[in-house]
Amino acid sequence: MNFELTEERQMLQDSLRRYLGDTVTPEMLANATESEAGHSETLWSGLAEMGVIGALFSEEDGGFGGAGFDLAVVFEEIGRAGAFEPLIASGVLAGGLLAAEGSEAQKARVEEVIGGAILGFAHSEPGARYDLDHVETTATRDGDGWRLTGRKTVVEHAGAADAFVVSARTGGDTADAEGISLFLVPADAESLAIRDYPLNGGGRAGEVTLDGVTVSQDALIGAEGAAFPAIEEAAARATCAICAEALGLMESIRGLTVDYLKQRKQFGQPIGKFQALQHRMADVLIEIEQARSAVINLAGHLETDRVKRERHVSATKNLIGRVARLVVEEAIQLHGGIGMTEEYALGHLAKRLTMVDHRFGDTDYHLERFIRLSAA
Amino acid sequence: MNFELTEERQMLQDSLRRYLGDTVTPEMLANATESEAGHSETLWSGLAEMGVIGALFSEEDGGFGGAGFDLAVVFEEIGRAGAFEPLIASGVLAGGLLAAEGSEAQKARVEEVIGGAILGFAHSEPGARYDLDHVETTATRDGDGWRLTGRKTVVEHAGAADAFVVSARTGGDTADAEGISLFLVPADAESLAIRDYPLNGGGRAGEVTLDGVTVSQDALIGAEGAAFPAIEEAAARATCAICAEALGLMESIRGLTVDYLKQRKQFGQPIGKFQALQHRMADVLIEIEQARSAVINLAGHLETDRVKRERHVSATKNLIGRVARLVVEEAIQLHGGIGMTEEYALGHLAKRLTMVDHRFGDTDYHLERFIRLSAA
Amino acid sequence: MDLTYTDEQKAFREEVRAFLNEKLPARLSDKVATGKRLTKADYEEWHAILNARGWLGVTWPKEFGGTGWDAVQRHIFEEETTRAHAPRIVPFGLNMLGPVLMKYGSKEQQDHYLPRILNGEDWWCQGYSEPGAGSDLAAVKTTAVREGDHYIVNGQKTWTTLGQHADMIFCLVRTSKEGKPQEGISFLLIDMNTPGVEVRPIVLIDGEAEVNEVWLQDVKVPVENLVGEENKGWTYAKYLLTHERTNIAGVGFANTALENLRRIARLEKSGGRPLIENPFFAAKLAQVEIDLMAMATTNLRTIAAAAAGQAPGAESSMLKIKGTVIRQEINALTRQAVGPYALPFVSEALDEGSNVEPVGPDYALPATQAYFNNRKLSIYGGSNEVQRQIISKAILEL
Amino acid sequence: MDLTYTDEQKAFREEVRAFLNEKLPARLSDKVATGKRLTKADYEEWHAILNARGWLGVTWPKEFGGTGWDAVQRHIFEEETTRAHAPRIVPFGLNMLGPVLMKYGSKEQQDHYLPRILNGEDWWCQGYSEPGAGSDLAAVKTTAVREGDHYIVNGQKTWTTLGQHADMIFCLVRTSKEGKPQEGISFLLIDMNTPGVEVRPIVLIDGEAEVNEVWLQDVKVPVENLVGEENKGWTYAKYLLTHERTNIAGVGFANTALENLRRIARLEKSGGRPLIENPFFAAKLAQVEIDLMAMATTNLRTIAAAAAGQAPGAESSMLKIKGTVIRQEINALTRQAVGPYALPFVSEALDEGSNVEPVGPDYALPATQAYFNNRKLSIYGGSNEVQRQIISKAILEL
Repeated sequence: MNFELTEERQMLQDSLRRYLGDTVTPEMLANATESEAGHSETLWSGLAEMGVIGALFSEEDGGFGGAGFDLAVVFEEIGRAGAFEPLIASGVLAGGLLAAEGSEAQKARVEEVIGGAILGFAHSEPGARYDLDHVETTATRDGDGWRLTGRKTVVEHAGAADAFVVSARTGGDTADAEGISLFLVPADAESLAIRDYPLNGGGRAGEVTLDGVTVSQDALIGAEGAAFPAIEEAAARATCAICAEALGLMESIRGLTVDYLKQRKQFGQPIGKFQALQHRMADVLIEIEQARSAVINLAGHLETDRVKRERHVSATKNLIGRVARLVVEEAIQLHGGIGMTEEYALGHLAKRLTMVDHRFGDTDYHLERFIRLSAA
Repeated sequence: MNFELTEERQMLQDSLRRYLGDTVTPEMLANATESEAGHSETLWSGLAEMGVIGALFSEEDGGFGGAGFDLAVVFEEIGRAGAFEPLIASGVLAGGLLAAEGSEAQKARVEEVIGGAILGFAHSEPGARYDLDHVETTATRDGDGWRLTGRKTVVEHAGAADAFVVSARTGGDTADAEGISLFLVPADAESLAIRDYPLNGGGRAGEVTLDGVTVSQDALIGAEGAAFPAIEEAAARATCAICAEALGLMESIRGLTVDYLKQRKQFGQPIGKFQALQHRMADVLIEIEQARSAVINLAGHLETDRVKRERHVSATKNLIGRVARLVVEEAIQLHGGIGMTEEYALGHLAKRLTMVDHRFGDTDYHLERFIRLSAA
Repeated sequence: MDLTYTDEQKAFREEVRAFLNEKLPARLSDKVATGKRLTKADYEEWHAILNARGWLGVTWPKEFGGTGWDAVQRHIFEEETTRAHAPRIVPFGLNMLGPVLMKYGSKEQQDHYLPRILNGEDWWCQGYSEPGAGSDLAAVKTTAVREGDHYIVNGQKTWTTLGQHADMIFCLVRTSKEGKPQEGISFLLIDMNTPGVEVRPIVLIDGEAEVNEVWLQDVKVPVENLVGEENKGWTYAKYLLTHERTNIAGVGFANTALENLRRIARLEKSGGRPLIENPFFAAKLAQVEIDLMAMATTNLRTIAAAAAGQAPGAESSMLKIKGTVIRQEINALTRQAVGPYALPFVSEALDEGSNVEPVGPDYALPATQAYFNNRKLSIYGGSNEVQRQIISKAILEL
Repeated sequence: MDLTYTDEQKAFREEVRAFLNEKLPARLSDKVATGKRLTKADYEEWHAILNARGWLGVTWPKEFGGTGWDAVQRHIFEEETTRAHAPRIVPFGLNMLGPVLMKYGSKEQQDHYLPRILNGEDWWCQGYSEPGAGSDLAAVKTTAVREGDHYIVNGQKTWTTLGQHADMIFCLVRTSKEGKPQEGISFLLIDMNTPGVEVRPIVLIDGEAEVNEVWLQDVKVPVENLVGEENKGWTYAKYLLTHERTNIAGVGFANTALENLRRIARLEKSGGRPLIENPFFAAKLAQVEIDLMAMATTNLRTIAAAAAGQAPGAESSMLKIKGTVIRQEINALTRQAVGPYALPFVSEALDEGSNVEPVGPDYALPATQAYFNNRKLSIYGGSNEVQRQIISKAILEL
């Protein structure tokens, strides 16, 4: 039993924290959302150069990490900075699926991803809500290749992606785990349309419409109709990432709030001297420590068998969702009016932390799933 | 719209509050639970003489009240005093059922009840939990009469009752609403056994076993197999009573706690000067006001159509359950160690208030039921 | 005890309902119902319609052109207008300044300003809060120095809601530094078109610019714009704050928000079933509905007491806290209900006549915005912490 | 980062498990598992079994006859003993007085008392709290006046857990009224058989007499029973209080209580189905389990830091609060689970060998009692309010 970071991870954490602390500013984040890319190209190439994207992949896949605790270290720092680079979309999801399931030729793309090329994961669909097996998009045989038709929704960083890993049904019914296949589709493929837009909490996403997009046989990733287990595992890793990101956001929000309690005076004294506020802040702190432990639990169980892993996925995402709401609401309340403004640093962090509950399944979704998995 | 008590009810409230305030002592309550009767015979005859039992019945049934707000007034005061006389068992339930469904001959018993005779309502069974339609006890034809076999559980004031209103199945399956009948059975009937015992929160109850108890045809109350609607309505009235009782308990607990906060000194000042405790007590107060409104809602809707009435039954019982837990736990916590002792007045009130959630359906039971009734 | 309305009250409700049926433009109620942005013209249009019927001065006595309604009538009007998705009445002139002028204003001020509030000539905004003061309103730093027939005003106000539309602002200003902070405050009416007045929008976390900073630099204000006496402004300010607000609990808003949530939860699917049938979601929905049922009665109890002439006390603090907690919980559930579609932020889709389509259902962005925006409910109008303090002192006597 | 135990630690766990399998009497574990009353003899029996193996002085170094275990070993031992439903080790001699004597006691005191704690000759109890003092321990009023070779002690102690079984009590007494309240306190060991010592039971709301008042009237205590120096008792008292407690989070107890709750929820039926399948109940159960999973890791993080030699800080305050909240929530759910059978109070059924049957399932009364009894968790050992104060000062620096 050991809760210390390895020397390598400690170095990664230190240098990443330093780099993001030096680089990320509120203006940079605001501009990034407004930019065509929907993220900061400066920051992205900086992260790629530092090897941060590589830290999301195992050595065998050309990276130098890839374990749960690597994700935890990277994303806690990303969260602390309030950044929203395509690390999850390109690195954990699309890149991770290529690394796990791709042919030798497809795996070559992983190296590009590690170098900073951006892939998107076009999976979620209208009506799917958070169900990973809800795929209506179809892929039908078309000569030697495939023909993809369907609509993908809230595809993060769609506008910046060179290509997409697209899920489509080659068999089974809408909500079957069986029958889902993955395809690598260039973003500029004919009959593929993207409507892109900004997101609450920063960054951009897009609606991706496939209106009979044709791809060749070698676009298929992994075995036909058998992609669900890989998708679920990639989503588990993405959930670990976003939970660690949430933890980082909580830490920054906690820092801002405690500072504010010390500086802000009302009725003649710092408001941090008011006992009612002290006790509430103490409760917030306790819950953030719970969140930290929950992230450790998930990171430490990403590489175990499916039921155990997914039980931790749902336990951690549920706890993070509850703590996030408490942290956001208490931080804004303890700040008062200033905490409601877009200009003050809290605004962006609070919105981003709130939006964590709308990604990869919310608090209730995972509570229900945890119960189901526990009964199994 | 009017939230003032009528003059009669105001007088009832005043005199009842005065009487109970003068009469009830902690010793009296402790002795009552230990006594064979399981309640205070002094108090009971005093209440009967004051006409308090009569206030639970309409004029047409020989009383002088019987509406929801009459129950609310009486039971709020009972709760305030922490008393546990057989008002619900004998007055609201058994007596109420006789008044509503009984033959002319049976209705004569209502007058005795108003005068202080005690009837029990032997309805709940092991395995029923809070379901009113779960009746396994059977009544089979036996010559001109009936033969009752089954087991009734936690029958309140069983040891003190002269007779029981007993529910038994004359048709249908265990959890059917149809097929339940009511019988008036003397407590000393042959083959009827009572094991009686004290209750958490004061008073006594008993396990009532009917091992082939024979009763004559005129023991049947109301129409054969059609008793469920009357049972449900009686339970609605009992729920109103116990919710009002809970409100009275909350008020007494609030009074004790606020007094304690003012008197108790720690670290050199009254603990009521600590802001964290002030804010928590303010929240408790707000919730008690919610409880008061919930009791008014239920009392004001007892005489409406079934779905509306039952929706209020479940809404109010749910809210009372949640507030009761908050009030009990905060009161004990704000008191500290002294709040944990049987000797101090809080102990009895806190236990009695806690036990409200175990009578007539708990917080979750009624939440689920409220949802079902709302969808209907 | 009687939970039903009198026949007169029922008839009044029918009258209000008929009026709304006939006069509330569908264009406006659609915008309110779907969470679209309301323009200044929208509010003015609705005010004019109400004024034409004599129903704009809801809280005003008849002698000043108001309705003369009692607390129960005001409550019924509030219930019906929110249920019909009418725009809210902008409160700064009508519910805040109006009562102050009626009680403390000069005859000239009353004759001049009150009709202009009703007929829409003046749009008022509020100059109470200052940067860094929060709920400590007595910490007024903005100064007004008398020079001949004018005050010269310098300072800064903040959280001025809809100040961007305003012609006039009522301000707390410091006219003396002697004695306690409360003793040197005056209540001044300032024309927003005076040189030196500058309005700067504050964008809130919902992305909207509903509130503003108002900068005052050497602003010349005629002395006749002083309300009441110099240095007595704190009295008027407190009167304004404690002036009975029929709607502090926000029951009407909560009911409408709950109805909207139910509609969304019937439309959204979770695991193939309507979200409203999901037991976890249904439990939270039922819980908040049960809380609201009780609070609505607490609110009616207070209203009935007010109609019977009892002064509202710290009960309004209880209603403020519980009311905001309930509304915020409904907002949180609504945000939860829209699922992944809480993410897209397509602000243009909220403008009337925009040809930008929302991403996902059209109720999604307003749901998210309402969640963020209504965090303010527990902060403004005396934060919930200040209200707990009031309860602790006034009711619990701790 | 590594969440798994080392091979040595796994082997140690197996060793503990094997020992419990072989040596823990089924009679005792049955009583613990079913919530029956434990007698003094039961505790003594279990202490003796542990002592025979050298495992009674869990927190003691080897030189004093203890195990010399590190924090992780103690944690494993705790996990396994609670899982096996072993009686708890009575902590007053072993975890409280023992460490104080080792650090501040004289050689004579160590040689005399420490072996007697291990071999069961002395049953110790605690004389810290006084009536009306609560968490303010420095408010000691009990006086000890030196007269020749003795102190004459007068005063009253309260909340003395299991004092009815005790032979000895360690007391905070006031030996000086000079200076700050903390400066006149001494730490005294008192034989309970001395004339003037009287123990009166306090019945708690669960109906049990677990705690006592101890009255001290002109009690003659030999001066050699003073620990350390006169008027320095506050230092020793604080050492005792802040002395690392491996089990402040109560993870083992929480796990056992959760297992018991699950068992009950599988047996109880609600609407014809096992209660555990009711989504409302399942949601609460899952929620507390998820909280416990996280807290168990927080606890391990603290233990790992302790094993690595880091001093535990205000983290123990966080564990105290979260640990008690979780255990109390499990207790509340268990009370809820037993339904109407929370009502019967058939106390005799809890005595071993009693021929009185419980009403309803045998787990019902212990469930209700545990709910009431464990309200103490957030009160004693420094109330949760005091812990929040510590967090606010020590970690948040507010």
